[in-house]
Amino acid sequence: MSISLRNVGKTYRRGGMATHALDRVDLDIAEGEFVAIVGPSGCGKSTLLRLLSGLLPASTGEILVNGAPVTKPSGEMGIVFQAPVLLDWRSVRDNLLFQVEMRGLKKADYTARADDLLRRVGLAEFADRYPYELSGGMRQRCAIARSLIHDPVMLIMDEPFGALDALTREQMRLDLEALWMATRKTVLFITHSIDEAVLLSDRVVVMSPRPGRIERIIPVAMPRPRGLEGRKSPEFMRISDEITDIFLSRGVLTAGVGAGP
Amino acid sequence: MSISLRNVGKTYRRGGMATHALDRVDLDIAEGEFVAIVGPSGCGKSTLLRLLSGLLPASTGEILVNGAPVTKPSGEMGIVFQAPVLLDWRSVRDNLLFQVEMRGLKKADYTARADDLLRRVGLAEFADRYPYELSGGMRQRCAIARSLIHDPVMLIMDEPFGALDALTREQMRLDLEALWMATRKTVLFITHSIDEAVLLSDRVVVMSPRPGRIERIIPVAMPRPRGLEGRKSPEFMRISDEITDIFLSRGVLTAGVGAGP
Amino acid sequence: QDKVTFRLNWIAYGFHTPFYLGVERGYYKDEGIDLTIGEGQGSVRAVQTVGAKGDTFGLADGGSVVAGVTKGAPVRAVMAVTNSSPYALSARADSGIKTLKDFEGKTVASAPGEAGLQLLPALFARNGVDAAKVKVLRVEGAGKMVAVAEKKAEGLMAGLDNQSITLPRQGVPLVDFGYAANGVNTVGLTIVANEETLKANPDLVRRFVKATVRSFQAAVKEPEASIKAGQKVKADMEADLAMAQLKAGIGLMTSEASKSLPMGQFALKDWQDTVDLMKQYQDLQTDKAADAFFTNEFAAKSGS
Amino acid sequence: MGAVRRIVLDHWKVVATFAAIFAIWEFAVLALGVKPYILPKPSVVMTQMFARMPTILDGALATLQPMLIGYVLAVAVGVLLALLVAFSQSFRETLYPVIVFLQIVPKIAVAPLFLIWFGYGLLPKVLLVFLLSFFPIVVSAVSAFRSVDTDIIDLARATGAGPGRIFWKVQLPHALPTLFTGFKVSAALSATGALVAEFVASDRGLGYLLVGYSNNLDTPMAFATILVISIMGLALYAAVEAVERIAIPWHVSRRNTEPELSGNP
Amino acid sequence: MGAVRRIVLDHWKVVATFAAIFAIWEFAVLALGVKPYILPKPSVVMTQMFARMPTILDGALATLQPMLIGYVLAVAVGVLLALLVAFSQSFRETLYPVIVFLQIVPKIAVAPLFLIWFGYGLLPKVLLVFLLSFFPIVVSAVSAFRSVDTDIIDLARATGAGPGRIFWKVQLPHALPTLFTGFKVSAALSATGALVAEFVASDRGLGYLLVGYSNNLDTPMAFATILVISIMGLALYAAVEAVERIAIPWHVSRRNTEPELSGNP
Ligand SMILES: Nc1ncnc2c1ncn2[C@@H]1O[C@H](COP(=O)(O)OP(=O)(O)OP(=O)(O)O)[C@@H](O)[C@H]1O
Ligand SMILES: Nc1ncnc2c1ncn2[C@@H]1O[C@H](COP(=O)(O)OP(=O)(O)OP(=O)(O)O)[C@@H](O)[C@H]1O
Ligand SMILES: [Mg+2]
Ligand SMILES: [Mg+2]
Repeated sequence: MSISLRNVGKTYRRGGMATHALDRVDLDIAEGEFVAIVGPSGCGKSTLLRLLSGLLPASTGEILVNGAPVTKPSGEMGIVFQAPVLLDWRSVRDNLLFQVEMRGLKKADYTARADDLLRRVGLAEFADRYPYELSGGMRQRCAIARSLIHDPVMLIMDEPFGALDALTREQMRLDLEALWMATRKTVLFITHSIDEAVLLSDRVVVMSPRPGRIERIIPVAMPRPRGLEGRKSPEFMRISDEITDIFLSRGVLTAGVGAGP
Repeated sequence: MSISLRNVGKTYRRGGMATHALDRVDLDIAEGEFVAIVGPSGCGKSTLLRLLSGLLPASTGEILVNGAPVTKPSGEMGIVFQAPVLLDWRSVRDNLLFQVEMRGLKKADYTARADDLLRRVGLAEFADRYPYELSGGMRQRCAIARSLIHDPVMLIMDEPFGALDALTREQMRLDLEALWMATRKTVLFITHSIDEAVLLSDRVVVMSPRPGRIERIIPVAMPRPRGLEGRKSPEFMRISDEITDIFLSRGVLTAGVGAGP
Repeated sequence: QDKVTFRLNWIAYGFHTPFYLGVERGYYKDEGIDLTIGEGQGSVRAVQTVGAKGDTFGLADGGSVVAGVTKGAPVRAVMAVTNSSPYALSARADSGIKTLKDFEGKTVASAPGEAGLQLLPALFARNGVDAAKVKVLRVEGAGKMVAVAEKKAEGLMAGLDNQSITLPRQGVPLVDFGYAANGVNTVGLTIVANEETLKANPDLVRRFVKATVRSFQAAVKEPEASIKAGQKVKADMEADLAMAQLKAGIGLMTSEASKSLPMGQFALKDWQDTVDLMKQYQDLQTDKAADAFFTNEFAAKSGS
Repeated sequence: MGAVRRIVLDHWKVVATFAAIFAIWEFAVLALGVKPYILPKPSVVMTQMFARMPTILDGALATLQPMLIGYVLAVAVGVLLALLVAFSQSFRETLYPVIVFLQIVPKIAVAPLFLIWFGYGLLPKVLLVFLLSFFPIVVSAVSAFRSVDTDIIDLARATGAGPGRIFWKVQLPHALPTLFTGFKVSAALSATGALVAEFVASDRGLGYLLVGYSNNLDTPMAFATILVISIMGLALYAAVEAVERIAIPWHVSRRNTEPELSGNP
Repeated sequence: MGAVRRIVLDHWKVVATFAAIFAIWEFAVLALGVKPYILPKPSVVMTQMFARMPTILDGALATLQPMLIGYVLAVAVGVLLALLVAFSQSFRETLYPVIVFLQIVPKIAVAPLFLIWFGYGLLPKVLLVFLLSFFPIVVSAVSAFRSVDTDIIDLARATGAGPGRIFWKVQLPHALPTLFTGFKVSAALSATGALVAEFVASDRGLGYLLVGYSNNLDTPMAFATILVISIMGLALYAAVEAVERIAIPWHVSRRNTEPELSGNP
């Protein structure tokens, strides 16, 4: 699945107020490519996800998936939203199978796969629990498993590892890399972790603050698998520093003062 | 505000199922101390927060605040929950002032402070927006500002910076440190970031997986402010490595395989 | 056998039992009529359903027939069941009311919109009562009786075959001032049929009237048998009460003007009075003559 | 703002719909030759209504009073009962079944008794309107109060606030959308309530007029009366809806999220 | 499991409450010397009821049919209408006001017309029950269908599923709790509906019996009839609640989160 964004912009309006979230974004993602997006909070990353997936119409410009304009969600993507968005009334397993049911596939064909995915994300014991019985990180893992169950050709993930502890996060990153190497799905990966972006992607898209624009696109030419050792490669350091510098150039960190009296 | 946990345990039950979330936790937090908690997802950190704040009764053991057993929420704490939990029907500013109203204080006395806090977390422009108009990170910043508006004597924060980008996160850390140094509030800080835990706290509590126990308590004897440079100190490296080792010793990272076919 | 439905004017009570008696004894069958009797929800309703040909025949009081016909319902009264109106103004026996005049300064309970209430001014006018001095308390159905029993009102708008029997049985004896007996008569219960039926099948009407007259004659002779026939259909019909109702109804079958007529026939004067009273007191607007509402054609032919 | 224009536009459609219904009705009566005592033409109903406007208006005024008082009572008592039921287990186990039973007992059957117990004035009418319309409020309020997210309740409790304040600041606002469905259903019932009360006991009001008209087979006037009481009910309903619009501008169902559900025009 | 035991315990309290009410009633009638035609003793009501059981049962059977059919119709049509209103803007702007108007028109006033139009059979009764009870379902269902979280709708839409599937898998389950408040209110109304229908448009059933009994001032039997119709209504209500319990085990209001709101026993 290849994706092209041409001069895409998005403005949210309510009453007289407008929020200019995205401005003139041009980006091409090739079939089988792994692209990471980093950028400050509120720069329009989640908005971009919603535009790409066809959930929201762009205000300007054009979005093409495999050359055809996106008008509505296609169901070919696996999406991890920023919030877990689990269905209260379904058990953890049935939250995974939701994807299957919504696509009109046979549940029975996927239950084994669901249990396997749950095992991989460490939720095997919790398959029959309800979302409110999960911890924050467990919910997020459930959402990740859900995005994979129907074996989508493209993955869009919005900070999928945000609520995970360092170790689990590292493990999930390794798993994702392995998955990608095995299947070469097209992946768009939104993250706040510069490390993660560099370690996972073929290219890192760095965005500027609201209204979000593409500041720079940095190719990552590191051999795969980058695994645990990736952090030690000079290429990793160079790119991480480059991204950090872009961020720093925008706002100077102040050895700030807490809230007043 | 000082806190003592004596042999505290918690088991969730539904029907015949039980989840043993916390087991025999003993911990003392002195007045004015900054304690960080790290531990794998699902180890009971959020549960601990709910016990401490009086939202949930412990199954076993005893929790003392200033020597008195906790029976119900006291309102003296500032709490950042893991999810932002904003009130849909209130504007961003009014979400902050919610704390004030719930404590029966005069709203008018706090509006200036609310706007000041919103400015500090970068939401000044959004004071009159509704929660659904915020990005994930913006919601979390709103929740952080909300926990501070009533100038509580103690702060309990559950992954407050989880949804923030690297730069904002760093800035918020610096702000929190400055605030603490200026006011010496008692702080309990739950995080997934080992860096953050070490850079902020007087002691790091490392927890083991479910049922959650305290694995080790590591004092951090680094001078303050630790600021941006803290990461370079040898003490930081030593403690970070120690914590990472504890984590690693529990589960070996596998250069995993993605979800099956 | 013609299939025929007959709509009563009310829930089956004592005075309806002759119809059941007729069915039981095969009087209708003898006339080639396979009769189904349905209980009803008031005369107005019976006129409407017969007018809309939902039922072949119906039981309705003269006032409802007049109102229906003037509003365009294609119906006509084909047989008199009671030529006297059942309306009465009744008072508690212990209220000290001895004459209609005594109602001045007293309270009377009545259901809103009741026909008897609308004609009350006529009753008062003809008996020299100052209507302005009588207070009317409006309450529906059972509430009306309870108001009297509870002394919230001294009198009530009663039916001689209804409340005038029920209340005394609950330990509240009454004195009744019948409208008919006090110069305000309107036609009582009549059998109504659709005009179209009259034209298309006059023989059916004749046979129905004939069987009905026979039924009532039998009931007058053997009231117990009539009640028994009723009880067979309505198991919880109370024999005593039903008997009292039947007797009261039988007492209303003739009027001053129809005394000498055979059972089932109307007197033109009664209809004339009905129309005149309604014009004066019930805002009736019609230029139809009194004989436009009924016919004696069938009762006369079937008369014994 | 577009809101005003939108409301006007909405109303145009509504007016058009009703006009169409009346037209069809008029035409059907004409074409099928329906007799006026069975179903009068709307044009006749209107003419009659305007001809006897003073009588009708008098009746309407008399009916309005118990209808409004009864409704307000239903809202107040309904919400109160819902509170008791929602927040006290013992009330839920003892009082609620009684409330349900009270609702289910057909009030119309016991109405005459009310007269005897409470006299013949305004009180029994108000009570009937109240009894006929309070239940939807209780049911929806109970469900609303009890279904606040536990997260939000935790947030509120953590402030140390008492249950009263939590109720006012959290549960009530959260419950408002559901609460208003109850208010609206009740508003729609209160016109019927007032009418029933007057059927049973009254010497004025629309219900009283209606009984008279139907007894005299004056179907056009009966329809006129029904029309007027319905308009009164509609007005109350519209008022409640207006309050709803003001009270809950934030509700999801009112956010104009940009695209509607895919596949819907 | 504890559930069964809890239900039994619940019912004990309910039974006790009703027993208490009956006891007070009996005692009050005795102590105050209330006349039986005003308020009979419950013991008398019971005796009379059992004495004339066959009649009552006959009537109950006759009433049950329109009540159930009408209710089922109300549920089916109500949900359908709600769908149209919730998901089609043009329906919302044209159909909804008509529905509201239909609800507000006092059915009891138009009931006699039904009788003329549809005869004395089952149809007018079913229609009346339907008309009296469908509206709460529509209102609550519209509100329920329209208030699903946008997040959840996005999740559903992102699967590429059509609106039909989104409705079945997301909106309907999400709406169930609110939907059931409508079902319950309607269930409670349907007994009244059946009774009213029989008051004005029937020649059998409990409503019909009731008219007769009150006309004869047979208050004990009138009360017995009211009791029976109420019990029928209650049974329907309980059945709907049972279905609710099965259909939505997940709802917040059913989770037994450990402590209740602070400050509540
Ligand atoms: N309300 C609840 N009912 C049942 N089980 C629960 C509930 N809340 C939490 N748990 C269970 O308790 C355990 C600890 O949960 P908790 O939320 O405290 O974890 P945590 O340390 O905060 O994890 P995370 O870092 O993922 O947020 C988990 O196994 C979870 O499934
Ligand atoms: N539904 C909405 N209505 C109005 N404004 C919105 C809406 N959603 C997002 N915005 C605004 O658009 C901008 C971009 O939001 P978005 O959620 O895309 O940011 P983001 O890059 O994902 O941020 P974060 O990293 O904090 O999640 C923000 O300023 C936000 O306030
Ligand atoms: Mg985002
Ligand atoms: Mg947690």
